[in-house]
Amino acid sequence: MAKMNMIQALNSGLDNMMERDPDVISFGEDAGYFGGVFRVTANLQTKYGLDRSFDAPINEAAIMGMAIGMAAKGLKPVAEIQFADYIFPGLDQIVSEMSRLRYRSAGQFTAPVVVRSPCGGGIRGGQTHSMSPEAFFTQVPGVQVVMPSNPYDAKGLLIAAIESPDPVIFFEPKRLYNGPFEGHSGGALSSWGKHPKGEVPEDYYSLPIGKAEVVREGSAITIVTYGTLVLVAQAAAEKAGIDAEVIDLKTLVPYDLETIARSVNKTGRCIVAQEAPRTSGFAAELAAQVQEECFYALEAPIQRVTGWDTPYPHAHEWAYFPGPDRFINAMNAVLEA
Amino acid sequence: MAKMNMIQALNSGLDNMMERDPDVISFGEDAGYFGGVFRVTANLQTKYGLDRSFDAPINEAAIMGMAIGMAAKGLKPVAEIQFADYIFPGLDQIVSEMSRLRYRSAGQFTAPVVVRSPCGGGIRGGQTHSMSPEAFFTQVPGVQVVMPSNPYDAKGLLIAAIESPDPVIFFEPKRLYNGPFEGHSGGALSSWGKHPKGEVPEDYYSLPIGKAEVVREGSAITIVTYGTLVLVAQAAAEKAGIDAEVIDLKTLVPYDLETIARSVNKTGRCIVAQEAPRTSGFAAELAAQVQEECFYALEAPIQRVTGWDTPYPHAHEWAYFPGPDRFINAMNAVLEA
Amino acid sequence: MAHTEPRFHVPAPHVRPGDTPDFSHIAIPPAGEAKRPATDVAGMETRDLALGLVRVLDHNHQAVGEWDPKLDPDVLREGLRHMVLTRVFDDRMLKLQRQGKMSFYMKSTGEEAVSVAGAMAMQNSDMVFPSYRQQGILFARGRDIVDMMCHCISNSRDNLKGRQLPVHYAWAEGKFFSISGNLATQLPQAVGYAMACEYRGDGEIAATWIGDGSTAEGDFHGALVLASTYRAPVIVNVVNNQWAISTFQGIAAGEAPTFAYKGMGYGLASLRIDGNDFLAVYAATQWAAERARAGHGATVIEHFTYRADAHSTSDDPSGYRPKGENEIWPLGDPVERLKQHLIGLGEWDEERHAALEKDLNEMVIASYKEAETHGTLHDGPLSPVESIFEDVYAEPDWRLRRQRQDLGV
Amino acid sequence: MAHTEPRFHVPAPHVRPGDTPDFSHIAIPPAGEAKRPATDVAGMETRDLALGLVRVLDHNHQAVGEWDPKLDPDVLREGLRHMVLTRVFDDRMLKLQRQGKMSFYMKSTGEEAVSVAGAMAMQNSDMVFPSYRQQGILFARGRDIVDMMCHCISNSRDNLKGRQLPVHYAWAEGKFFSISGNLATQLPQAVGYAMACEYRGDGEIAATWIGDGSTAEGDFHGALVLASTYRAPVIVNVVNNQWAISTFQGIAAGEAPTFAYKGMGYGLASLRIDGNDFLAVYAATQWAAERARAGHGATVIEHFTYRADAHSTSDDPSGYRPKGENEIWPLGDPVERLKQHLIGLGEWDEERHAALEKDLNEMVIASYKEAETHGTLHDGPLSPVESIFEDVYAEPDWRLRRQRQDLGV
Ligand SMILES: Cc1ncc(C[n+]2csc(CCOP(=O)(O)OP(=O)(O)O)c2C)c(N)n1
Ligand SMILES: Cc1ncc(C[n+]2csc(CCOP(=O)(O)OP(=O)(O)O)c2C)c(N)n1
Ligand SMILES: [Mg+2]
Ligand SMILES: [Mg+2]
Repeated sequence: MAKMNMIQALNSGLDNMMERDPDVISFGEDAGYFGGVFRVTANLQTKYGLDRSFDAPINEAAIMGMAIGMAAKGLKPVAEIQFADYIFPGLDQIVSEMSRLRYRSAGQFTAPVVVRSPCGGGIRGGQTHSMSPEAFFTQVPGVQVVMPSNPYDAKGLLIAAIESPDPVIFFEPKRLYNGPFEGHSGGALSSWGKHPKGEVPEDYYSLPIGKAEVVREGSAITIVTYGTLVLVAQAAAEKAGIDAEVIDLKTLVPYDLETIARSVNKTGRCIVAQEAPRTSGFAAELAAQVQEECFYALEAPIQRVTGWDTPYPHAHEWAYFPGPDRFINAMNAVLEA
Repeated sequence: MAKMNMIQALNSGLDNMMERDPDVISFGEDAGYFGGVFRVTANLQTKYGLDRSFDAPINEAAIMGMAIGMAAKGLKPVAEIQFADYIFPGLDQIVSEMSRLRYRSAGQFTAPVVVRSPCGGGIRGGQTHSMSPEAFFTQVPGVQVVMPSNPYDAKGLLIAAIESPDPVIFFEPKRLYNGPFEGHSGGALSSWGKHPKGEVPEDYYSLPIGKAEVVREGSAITIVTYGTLVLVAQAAAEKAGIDAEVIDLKTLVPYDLETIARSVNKTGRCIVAQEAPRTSGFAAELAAQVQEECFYALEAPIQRVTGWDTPYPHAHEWAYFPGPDRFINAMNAVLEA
Repeated sequence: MAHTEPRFHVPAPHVRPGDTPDFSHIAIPPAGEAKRPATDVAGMETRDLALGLVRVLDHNHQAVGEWDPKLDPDVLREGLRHMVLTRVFDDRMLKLQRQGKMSFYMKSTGEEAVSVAGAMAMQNSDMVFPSYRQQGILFARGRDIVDMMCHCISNSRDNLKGRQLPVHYAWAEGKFFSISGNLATQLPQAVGYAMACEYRGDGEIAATWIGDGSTAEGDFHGALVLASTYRAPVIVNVVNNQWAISTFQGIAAGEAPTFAYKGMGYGLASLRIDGNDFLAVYAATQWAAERARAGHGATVIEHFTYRADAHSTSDDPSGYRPKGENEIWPLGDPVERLKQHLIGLGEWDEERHAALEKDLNEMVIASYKEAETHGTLHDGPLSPVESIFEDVYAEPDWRLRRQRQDLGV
Repeated sequence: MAHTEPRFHVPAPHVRPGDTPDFSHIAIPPAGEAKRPATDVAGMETRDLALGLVRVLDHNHQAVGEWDPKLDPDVLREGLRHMVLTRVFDDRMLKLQRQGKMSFYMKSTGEEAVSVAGAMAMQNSDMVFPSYRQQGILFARGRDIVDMMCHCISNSRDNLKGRQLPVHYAWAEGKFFSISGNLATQLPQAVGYAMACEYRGDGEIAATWIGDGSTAEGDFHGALVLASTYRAPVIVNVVNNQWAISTFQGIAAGEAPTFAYKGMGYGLASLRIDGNDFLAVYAATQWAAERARAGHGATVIEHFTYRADAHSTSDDPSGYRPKGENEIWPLGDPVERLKQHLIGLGEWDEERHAALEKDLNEMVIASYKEAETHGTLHDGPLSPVESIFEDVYAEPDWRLRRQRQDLGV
């Protein structure tokens, strides 16, 4: 066991897999020699060679397409999109190709690519370095969508993603790269070293895709979320002294409905939360499904805690970010309902 | 008044606007000389010249980018994407540029482009000529999303879209181009000429963006949907003899929550329906919002009637398509709940 | 209302419906003129070839010049057979589509040399990433014709389980990649695959095909950037059949002198060839394959040809181009040209040709009969309904299991 | 574990950190050599210019050859002033960013001629679609410096209401389009805008700038296809500063001889010029603008330059390239070269230059003081919080009205 931040944990996961399997290769813009602008792929080129960790041209469609072709030949490409905001030029290759190759060829060809991309705000990145575009992918049959909230999960899930026979869109909440985050803009950055999920085995291990985790037990209300907001929700419950159960989804597609339903059937109240704009975000899917699944257990409407229906502003990013106060307001509203 | 099918109605709307406003121009792949593979832009080149109705290269990103630049200069571009399935190469220009130009420039520049695109299945188009990708757009702050279900609305809304100061993604359910459709694969195509909404004024008129319409009154259950499924839902209610109220949303963003809530508060039961795959589709947004808004009026869980979480199959498209039987099953389930 | 003069330039073809077909503006250099450089030539040195037109068969149907691949008559006859079969198959399928037997069809008439000679000049172990108009490859690689038909009528034997539109074949065994309906997406995929071949060191290469109109897509550029940067062993075939549905090639080409010349911008070896000349296609592909296999990187080949028929069964070209163009198209018909070449060599004759056509026609008709024994689109049997939930993922997750239940299958 | 030899080709720069800086592999033709064709020359005729390097200022800082734009010394002094101001501004903003006054900054050090001379050779009524490294245009067009700073510190006077990252300016009055964080997207937009200029017939044109790395994007290709097809009056400037963050230009270029040469694939006029030579940039832009305005279409200009500093304040180049490269970069420093040219002309001297630098420095410092009176990022005042709900649409719909209420503002 070692103390790792999320960057180190991801790097370690890549390292383990590249060591174990010569078919695993990693590439992306600035992801080769330099090791990525967030250093997730640091040292891999030195260790595994120019052809297993290399720089790609700035063309996200080409990066996705190249990865698909390599995967079709049996390699296991792990392609980095430098910021999730920049995944859109490559979206067609994901939506129309990667996701459907197995289906349209009736299993003759597959494209088990892992697309790694840092997402989310809270780093003063402005509207083009802050997006959480997961709902563009959760609606695409054929891809799995993963978003961890801590170093331990990040490594275990990345390894599982690389081993998955299906394409995986793997979002890394960049606000959590260097430390946990409780949603207070001013608050000093705490360190993963002090967090139990900052304890990460150096060796190979994997965590199941499709399994959520109850990260805080409670009986008054269920909060279902993923990524950065898992920590924010926990902090908000703590701060407000509300007996909230917090579920870290980890996998968005396929999401762990069983764990969610068990909790909501117990608490009778539910909040679903996402950092992305409100309308048509992934929280809508969760709310739609939970009300169908747990209708008779629900004592209050499911509330959504989300970003606003605006681009991510720069100066006022804390007015956009769904921080602890928005969680507390929502919890109070749901409890009072 | 004339009898028009949806193609003729759209063509007439374009014609009216090009006649009234020299800044309105139309382009797209095969949309110039030939007048579009579905003939929506027929005769416009002859009438208005090569520079107001022209063929574009096969590059959807370039088409969107060109439209943005033209709009920034004050023109009113109406750009056709030949099939909604092919909008993805242009998605970045829509999500990152068109939708945000007003915001990021604080109103100094705007891009009021209209993006027209035929969507939906039921024409044996296979997975790449059948998509309903509206939920990729409903989550994008800064664009409006419209989908009419008949010739009269199509023309009035297209004119409103061209006049909108905001970008509008205008989806045309191609299954309805030539006639109404009740969801029976084998059924003979009936004609718009016999349908009241096939009566279309030849002159300019516009319908408000953001307003839904109750197209069938009822008191037992509310069905909220848009596009092709509006007709299917009506037919299903008719067939099953269920006193369902059917709401044709027409505008998805911003959707008419008031009309929906009024109905659900009356009926106490609700179905939301879309042709797209189930997970994270636009119906999830509707369900999430309706349960929040009308929680205490709801007597049963809101059901979603949707396509499956698969690509649109070719041979078995009627097993994928949410036809009348799926509506009837859902209505019965909601009524019995 | 209309300005007489458009306020910005919009290119238009020389002739439109009602006009007399006319190709006099197209310069056709004589066969045999083009030099054949060594296969390790620097990409930039191929400029003349990118601007010229490699032709082997002259107007007397004789093979001339450095590019003559000097093929054995058996190989030529095999090529002729595949091309005739491609045409016969296409013609039959069109008829069947018109009879309502399938939802859609796309012919490759006039472009048979592009796919057949291209496939024959490669190894069968090389992966191909075609567009929807290279069915000739399947014949060249010996795909079972009944299987092809079963796909086109989406019946129970369709190896794609009825999931794809007709002609969107996929055939892993024959190293024929799954055809996408989305244009140009196969290009960066082909490059990635080719890089993986080098990574594996198995001596395989990849080839891909794209239409003139589709070269405008971003993926065309992205693929050439990749191919150039990583020196990938891939052949990028641009099939310039001069039309993209109703849109003439000038909308994609703009002021570009040729499509091959686009390859020069990436420093890639680039050839423009007579796409209706079996020998030219064979020779150019052979050259590019040798170059790729030897580690000298990618080649862009523009096949100059003409889409002799409609874009697809959904299209009627009489709305946008004059009738009769194909008859005066100066590069002629690829089948006829190879046939005459073989006759000129004394290796073929009209009788044998007529017999071949007859045999293949009968074979195709018989094959279709057999195909129908496995079901038809309208009356089935099709692939089982529940198969629509398979292959979305390696294993269906709870959503798909539930949905299958909901459908009651 | 690592193969000594990569199994496929991955280009790498000549030198890496620890190595001695070395540009000896770069051929620098003498100034004055390039021919200046008429502005209506066919695009294809510019091949030598696309492969060469248009240079006006020679090693003695004298203007030589056909491309000398023969500018009035007043114009040269104005250009010098804008370039010095750009640099002084950049340096100050970097310091302020290091002090935490703004979240982010991007300098244009070493590339000032590209933007300043480019802007000066156009009309102020021509729309520019820059990337994030052409702030020089703003100085050349006389933007208020306090306004620029207010944007960079996102305070209450930021004309973008705090919505954009610093340096992502937008200034409609100065015909300076909104800068996007998404690379290359501005290119097809610029072409569309230019087409609309022709449509309007107002004699305006458009120009856009893109980095070497970003030319790999599909939008670069899409824009050149459009520009070529519709003969749009647009100037596409490729700023080849040889780096894309940590990635050397070879990853985007591959085997392409130059970035300008890419324009040839579209039949566009294409020039490769010394981007650190104010006169060359001015002359090339003037040529391209005249060509565009006369209806002869677009020009691609590769500005060969060197990114003298870090990519942004988030970057440290010592991790990927040797220190000291800038000092030996053979095309020198654009400010120094224009200064020496003016001195050689007897129109400038060291004292005046020192005074200019001092004045501009003081002006920038004073401007910053004034800017802070309108607020700072950390202590405000900022744009009112409720402004985050404005300008999403022309009018906020019910969702935004509700959300504003939810936020309680
Ligand atoms: C991304 C995308 N955009 C548009 C289409 C619609 N479409 C299908 S074929 C075609 C024309 C293609 O022409 P070309 O590339 O010349 O190929 P050809 O049909 O001539 O072989 C178009 C526009 C598509 N299939 N995919
Ligand atoms: C679509 C997109 N992909 C990736 C990025 C991240 N990114 C920002 S700047 C940059 C490098 C750009 O290099 P270049 O085009 O050479 O411009 P320069 O910074 O040298 O001026 C990258 C990869 C982005 N902003 N947008
Ligand atoms: Mg074509
Ligand atoms: Mg650069």
